[in-house]
Amino acid sequence: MEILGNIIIILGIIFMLFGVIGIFRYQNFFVRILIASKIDTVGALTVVIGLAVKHGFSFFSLRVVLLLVLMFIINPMVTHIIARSAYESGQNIDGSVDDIEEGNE
Amino acid sequence: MINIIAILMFFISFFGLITSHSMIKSIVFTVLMESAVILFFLSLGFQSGIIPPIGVNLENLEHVADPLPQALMITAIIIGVAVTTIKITILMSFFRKFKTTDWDEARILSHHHEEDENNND
Amino acid sequence: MYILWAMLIFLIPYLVLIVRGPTVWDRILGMSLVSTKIIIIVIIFSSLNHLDYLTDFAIIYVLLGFIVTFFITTFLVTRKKREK
Amino acid sequence: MIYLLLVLWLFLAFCIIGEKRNIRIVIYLCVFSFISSISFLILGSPDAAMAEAAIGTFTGIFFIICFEKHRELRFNEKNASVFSRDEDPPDIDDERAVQALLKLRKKARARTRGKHNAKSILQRYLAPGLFSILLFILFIVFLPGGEANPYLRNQFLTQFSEHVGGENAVTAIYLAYRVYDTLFEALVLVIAVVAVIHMSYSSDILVKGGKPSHVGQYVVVVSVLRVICAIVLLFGFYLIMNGHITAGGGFQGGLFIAAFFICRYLVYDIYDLPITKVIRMEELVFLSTVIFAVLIVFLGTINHLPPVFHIVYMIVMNFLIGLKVACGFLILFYRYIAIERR
Repeated sequence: MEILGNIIIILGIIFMLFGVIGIFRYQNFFVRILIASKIDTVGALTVVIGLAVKHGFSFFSLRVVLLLVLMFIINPMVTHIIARSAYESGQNIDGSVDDIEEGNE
Repeated sequence: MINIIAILMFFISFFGLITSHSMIKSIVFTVLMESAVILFFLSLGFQSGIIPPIGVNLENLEHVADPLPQALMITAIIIGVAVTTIKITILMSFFRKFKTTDWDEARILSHHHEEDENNND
Repeated sequence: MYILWAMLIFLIPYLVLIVRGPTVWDRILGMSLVSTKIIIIVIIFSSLNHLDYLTDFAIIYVLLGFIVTFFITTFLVTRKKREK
Repeated sequence: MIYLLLVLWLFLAFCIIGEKRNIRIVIYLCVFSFISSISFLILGSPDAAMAEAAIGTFTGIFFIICFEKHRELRFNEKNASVFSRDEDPPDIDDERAVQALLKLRKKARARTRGKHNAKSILQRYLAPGLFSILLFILFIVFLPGGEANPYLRNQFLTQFSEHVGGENAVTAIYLAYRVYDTLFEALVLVIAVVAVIHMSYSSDILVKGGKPSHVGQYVVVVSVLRVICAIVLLFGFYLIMNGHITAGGGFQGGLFIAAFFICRYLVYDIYDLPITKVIRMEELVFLSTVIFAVLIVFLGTINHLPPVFHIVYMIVMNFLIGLKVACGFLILFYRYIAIERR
């Protein structure tokens, strides 16, 4: 059980590593957020599942499963609202920057 | 060691507070100073492997964190955010009146404003 | 224990993303990523020290991170609409 | 481990010093409060960490409302010299006076620009920097060293269970040993609410109507948020009810109940709560908190009660404080959203 859990956790860390490389590799924002969603959902969920498996059947893993359900609902939604609001406020798909920040002087 | 970091943080935000042009940044730095003070109080008696003071039979009292500063700091956090809201309200009223959030401009503008009022009288 | 250090080291590129990122959306994305990493750090911390009640914190960070991100993005979108 | 987190913490503070754009400052502030919260947790104080996380959220929300209004006002000013139509005229409602103020401001801006250049770097940054470093060194030198006296800590840790009951020493301290701190904190919150109501721009307490914020457009997100709403409210009540057993308590649960109303605002995009009734309710809850604490703790009744009633006292007190904090933050949030966002 312990070895299985460790394997799953290492798999999740590898997912996150790919995400980190991808964030700094691409220039377009929408490509970057596509890759970052992999970290946010797949990587995090895999690590949490690995921890639950590592602990076996206990009260702790029950709570972790509750957290897993919440993360499964919320994390894709966070990525979705960021991408959608970026699109709606004029971020171009082809990668040119249209920043809406402004200084306070 | 942690208390030295907290004091360093306090003076970094102090530096930011007195050098910033904008009033908004000054308010942000007061928030930062607050969390530095909270960290200083919470780090009293820290050692590695410390556990929170929760549970009926706390064995081995050496490794339990001090509960008194924590109880004080919870009230400090809530008071801090209450004061921050008042600061933001004052800032917005000031901005409505003088249309600026820069310290230097505000000084000149309020000076002129007082002169005008005196002249009107 | 190794995974705790891995998560802590993963925090650094995200902070770089927050500070450097060319658009404001990159910064918001970095914020949500940092909150996810912190959730995992809390779970590992509670499992290492056998403190079960600390998993409440993970739920707190999930909910609060979602609310903050939604609030900021909503305000940014409405700002753009209002100015049009 | 904690040192790496604290180095990141200092790094974020340096970023805020060098940053000029408001929205970035809000994002840095949110990340800053997340990192300080996890540092508090590792330092062994879950209650303070929980309060800090919730407070970081609320501070970020208040700041972003304020910045949006700030930016909108500046935008209106840039496009048209008159103020926007759907807001009340400011204190000076004569348009000529407004024009005069704007001209004066332009003059002031020109003067300060000259001043910024004229002021040397020495005066602007080096002298405050040296002053800060000097104060830092003074603090380090005169820092009290030596072992802390663990007498009070051991006293609290060994005896809170029989004196007060419950399993959380922090809750026992702020509900029984040091209630006056809690009462003072509730009083400060009442004063803050009153101050915000009376110092903010509009004079009427209840605001009807207002601009719609187009929140209801994300159908997917809103339907998820409806589920999350219920979880937030349930979690707030869980934190209040379990405050004496695990981490949590009145403050944190109250903040979560206020967060439920923020979610409600985000879902339905309305601010139609009867704020005057909420204010009246806050006053009543504050009074009952004070009376309850005086009756049970200050008169010494708690020493004669059987241990079961100690638990009842803690739950009721946590519930009252939670209601108080929830009402306070609800009023603050609605005040900001209704007044500053009109």
